[in-house]
Amino acid sequence: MFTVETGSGFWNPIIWVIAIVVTFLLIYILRSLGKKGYKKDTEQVKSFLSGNPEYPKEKMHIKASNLYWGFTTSLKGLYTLLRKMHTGNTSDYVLWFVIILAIFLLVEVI
Amino acid sequence: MNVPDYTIALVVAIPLLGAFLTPLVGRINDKLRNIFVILVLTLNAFLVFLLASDVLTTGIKTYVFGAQDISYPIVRILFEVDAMSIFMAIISSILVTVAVIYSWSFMKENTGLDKYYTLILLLTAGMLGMVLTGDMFNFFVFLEITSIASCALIAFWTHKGESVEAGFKYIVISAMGALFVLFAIALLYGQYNALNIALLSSVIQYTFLDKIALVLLIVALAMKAGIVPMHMWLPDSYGSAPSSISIILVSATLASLYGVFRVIFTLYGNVLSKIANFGIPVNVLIGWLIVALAVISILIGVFMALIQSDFKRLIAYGAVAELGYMFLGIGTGIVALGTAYGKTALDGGIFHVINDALDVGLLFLVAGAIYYATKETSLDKLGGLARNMKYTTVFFIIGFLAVAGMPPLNGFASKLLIYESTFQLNPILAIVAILCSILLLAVFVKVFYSAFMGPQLPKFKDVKEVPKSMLFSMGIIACIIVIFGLFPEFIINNLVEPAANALIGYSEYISQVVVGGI
Amino acid sequence: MIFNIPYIAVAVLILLGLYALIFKRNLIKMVIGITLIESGVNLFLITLGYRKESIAPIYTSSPGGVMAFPVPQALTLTSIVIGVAVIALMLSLVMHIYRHYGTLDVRKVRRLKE
Amino acid sequence: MTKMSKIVRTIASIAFPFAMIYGLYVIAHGHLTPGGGFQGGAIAASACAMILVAFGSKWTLDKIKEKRLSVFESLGGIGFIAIALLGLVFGAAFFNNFLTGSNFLFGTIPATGSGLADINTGGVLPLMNFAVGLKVIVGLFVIVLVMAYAATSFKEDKK
Amino acid sequence: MSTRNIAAVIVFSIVAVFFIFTALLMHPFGVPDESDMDDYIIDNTQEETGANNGVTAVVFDYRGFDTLGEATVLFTAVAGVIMIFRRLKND
Amino acid sequence: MTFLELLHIIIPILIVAASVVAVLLKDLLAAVIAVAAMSLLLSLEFFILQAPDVAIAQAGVGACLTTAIFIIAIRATKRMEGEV
Repeated sequence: MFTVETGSGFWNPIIWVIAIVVTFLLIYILRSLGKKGYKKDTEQVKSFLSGNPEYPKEKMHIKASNLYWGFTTSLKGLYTLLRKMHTGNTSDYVLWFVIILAIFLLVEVI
Repeated sequence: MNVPDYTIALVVAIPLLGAFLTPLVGRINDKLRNIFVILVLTLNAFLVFLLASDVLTTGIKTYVFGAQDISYPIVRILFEVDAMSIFMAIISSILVTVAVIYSWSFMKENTGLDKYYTLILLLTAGMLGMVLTGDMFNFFVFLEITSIASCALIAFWTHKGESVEAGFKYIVISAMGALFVLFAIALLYGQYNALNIALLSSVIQYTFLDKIALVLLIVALAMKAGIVPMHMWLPDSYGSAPSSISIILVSATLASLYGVFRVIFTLYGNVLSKIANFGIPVNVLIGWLIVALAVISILIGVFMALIQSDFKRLIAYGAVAELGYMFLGIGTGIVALGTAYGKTALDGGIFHVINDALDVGLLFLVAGAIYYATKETSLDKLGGLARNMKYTTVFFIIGFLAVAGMPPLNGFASKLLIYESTFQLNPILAIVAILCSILLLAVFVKVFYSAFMGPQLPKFKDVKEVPKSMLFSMGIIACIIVIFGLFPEFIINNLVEPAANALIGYSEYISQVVVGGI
Repeated sequence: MIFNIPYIAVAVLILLGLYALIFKRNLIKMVIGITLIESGVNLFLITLGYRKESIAPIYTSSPGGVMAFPVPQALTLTSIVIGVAVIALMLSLVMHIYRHYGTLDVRKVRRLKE
Repeated sequence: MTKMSKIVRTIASIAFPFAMIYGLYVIAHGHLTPGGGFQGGAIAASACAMILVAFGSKWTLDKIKEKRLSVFESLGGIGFIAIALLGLVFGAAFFNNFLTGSNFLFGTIPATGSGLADINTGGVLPLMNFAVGLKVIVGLFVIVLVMAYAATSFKEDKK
Repeated sequence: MSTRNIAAVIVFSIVAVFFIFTALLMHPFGVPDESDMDDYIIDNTQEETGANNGVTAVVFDYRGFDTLGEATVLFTAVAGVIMIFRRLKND
Repeated sequence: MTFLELLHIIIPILIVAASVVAVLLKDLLAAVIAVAAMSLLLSLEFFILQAPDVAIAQAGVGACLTTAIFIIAIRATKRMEGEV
């Protein structure tokens, strides 16, 4: 019912579920050991930026396009190629179909 | 459970009749029309499940249209339902029913809903016809119904230029693909004077013209399934359609994928492993070509998803990558036809079909829910939605963990089968697949962070949770995902394994129609 | 070989349609390309069903003799109606594209890219 | 599209009944002579399109609403699928030709071989021809009508 | 000529060669190889369907389900065209 | 070579010629008329290939209604291909 045999190994979700439950229990226990001095809506909740004023909410939130900036910049060459490939031109869509058709015909038919 | 034979015909006829009746019902009352459509689809899904239980216990069922006595059934149209067809039919009926329940509140504000529901029913009939039919030309007709209905639905929001553009791109691509499919069918008809898949499969010779027909069929159907580099229409159309349509389009795409499987495994199954092309068996050649395209699909899908800023386009590129995983499993299965790990790969690929449909479908529904609540799809402008939309957030977490293949959800079980079997074919393939799976997780973590996490933005302060019908439909899919994740062995033994056996066992498929077997 | 000219016409029609789809920039020209491919495939189907010195497969006051195949003709009927449906939908979308974009140049109708 | 001159309108209204009758003839004799639901439907729809061109799309849409027309189209579709389902009820299978050989409506079988045949033959084929003919006439005409009207209104939007 | 057009011409000519070969290798014009299915239909049309027109018999009887599909395609297109040109509320 | 065989050679060539004209013409209205001519020739070819049913359908649908739809679309947009 639970175990999937893959030929060289197996996979059982129940073990994982048990592991996840145990982890959550541990987290809960550790969390309940912490200090109880937290009070809502007081000075202690406010963020402290070395005395500088806090930015407005929109600026605090990192935009989606900037999230993996390092990754995309280091792969700039690849990404310029990929962007060039996706022209958005309907004729090019048809052209890609014909290209794959030609490759398949050359490999398969000759 | 035994059902009468004509259930097969009713499965396609009921949505069609419903589609013809919907404009008439829609003149009476809007609410009545919605209930009518949901009832028709539920009845249909019920029939599909009855048929499934029958087919999975007793084997292949056939139905000949219009025959008094079945003395020479080949001249008539034949529906042939095996485990693979019923597997796809189950996917389609689940997704369509969910999408219609979702549309109840999602599309409430729009005009032209009569035609919207009519087209959904027609699309359902088209998809079910594509997967159940046993006749090549009938397949083409249903392919056209599917593509025309989905094109019109993609362009539903005609006040947006993008929607219309995506609809045009989709119809150009699908009309051309369908015409090439028809050309290939004509080539086969011209040689063997037959249109029935089983009959064609029993007499096929693999001459020059058969090779051309094979290539045309595979390439045209693979394009309609959205494999790289012929995938560009897919993000356009998924991204511009209403979310309730995007989820049905996932299933329509998978119906084309089924066409590829049927052509390779059944129509050409007879000649595939027996004939060699310059020394290499044909199945190895085709299999490696498909594996190559699959790896490119995974890579490009993931890398492009990483830089998207539109929610739905991002999911669409994720879907392209997922499609690559399916093709990877199937391609490995074709290369290693007959070996144990080839069978495992086939299982993994087919299991991934249903997993992908559910996971990507759930993500599209979440994207639609966010659009409904905020009228925004750009990820750059979203943020902090988890505070106000708790249930949606939970569904999104389930969906993205499943797509990225995190244990213990269903995506992992199928991906594990694919990793293990491709490792035995070539370790590099497995490594690429695993790395891209991790990247896919990164992609969706980005979405999770930028849409749901972060500070609460002032403009989204008054955002409310979406209505109950949308939550209900998302909940259904999330439940199925969790169940599939917890009982993978049960699903594999009862749904996936019979489907894989049905694909490999072409001789049984043939012997149902052609007397005396091959 | 000379009598294979209808088949060659079919191939040329399909290739002309593909040419119009790939190299022409006007959207209506692309629709014309689809029409040409469709005509080619229809002609192919009918040509497959022709037998030399045959008559049409209709018994009413027929002179008698070998009959042409009826099945390809039925398939072509289906294909023709499907073709007009596809073209109507395409042209309606073209009209909408012109309203939104103000152009029919395929290189400019690409707000959706990357 | 705007109205055309009076000569064109007169000729169109004279020619319209003839074209329509020819289309209906082709539909009705579909099982005997070349023709059938689709061909006759296309001819009749062309006749309707001629009226549309002569009188302008505004006038035509004032006379006939496209919603009413699409009801007719639905009826054609329902009729077709209902005949198919009757095959399941009275005959052996979906799409069974259950009327052939029953000597009832269109039920007689013609003499084998070439020759003339009665119109009272063909079983359910003539009925299906009528259903499909209705559907094709209305369907094609609605397509042309809606597109022509939209073209006019788009032009006016620009001005 | 841009890179795209050069690639397009090359690929297009490859496909063209294959298509022309396909046309040349078809069975000779007017002499089909196989004719089982169609001969059966031609011989049995009048008895089984009662129609004198073979094409109509195939369209509505032997392959009636295709015709249902075709009628559905037309219905779909009509629904699509009406839907695309519908009135939007905000207009 | 009989007359019918000659027709089987001439009409396909004419069809191809008409479609080449349809692809090359810059005036879209003229191109559509060329497509209509191609459709009519195709219908004639269907007729001499012993398919009168298809010939009627092609003449009605392909040559008449498709052309009408094309002309409506061109009236709603631009007539010349090169115009932006």
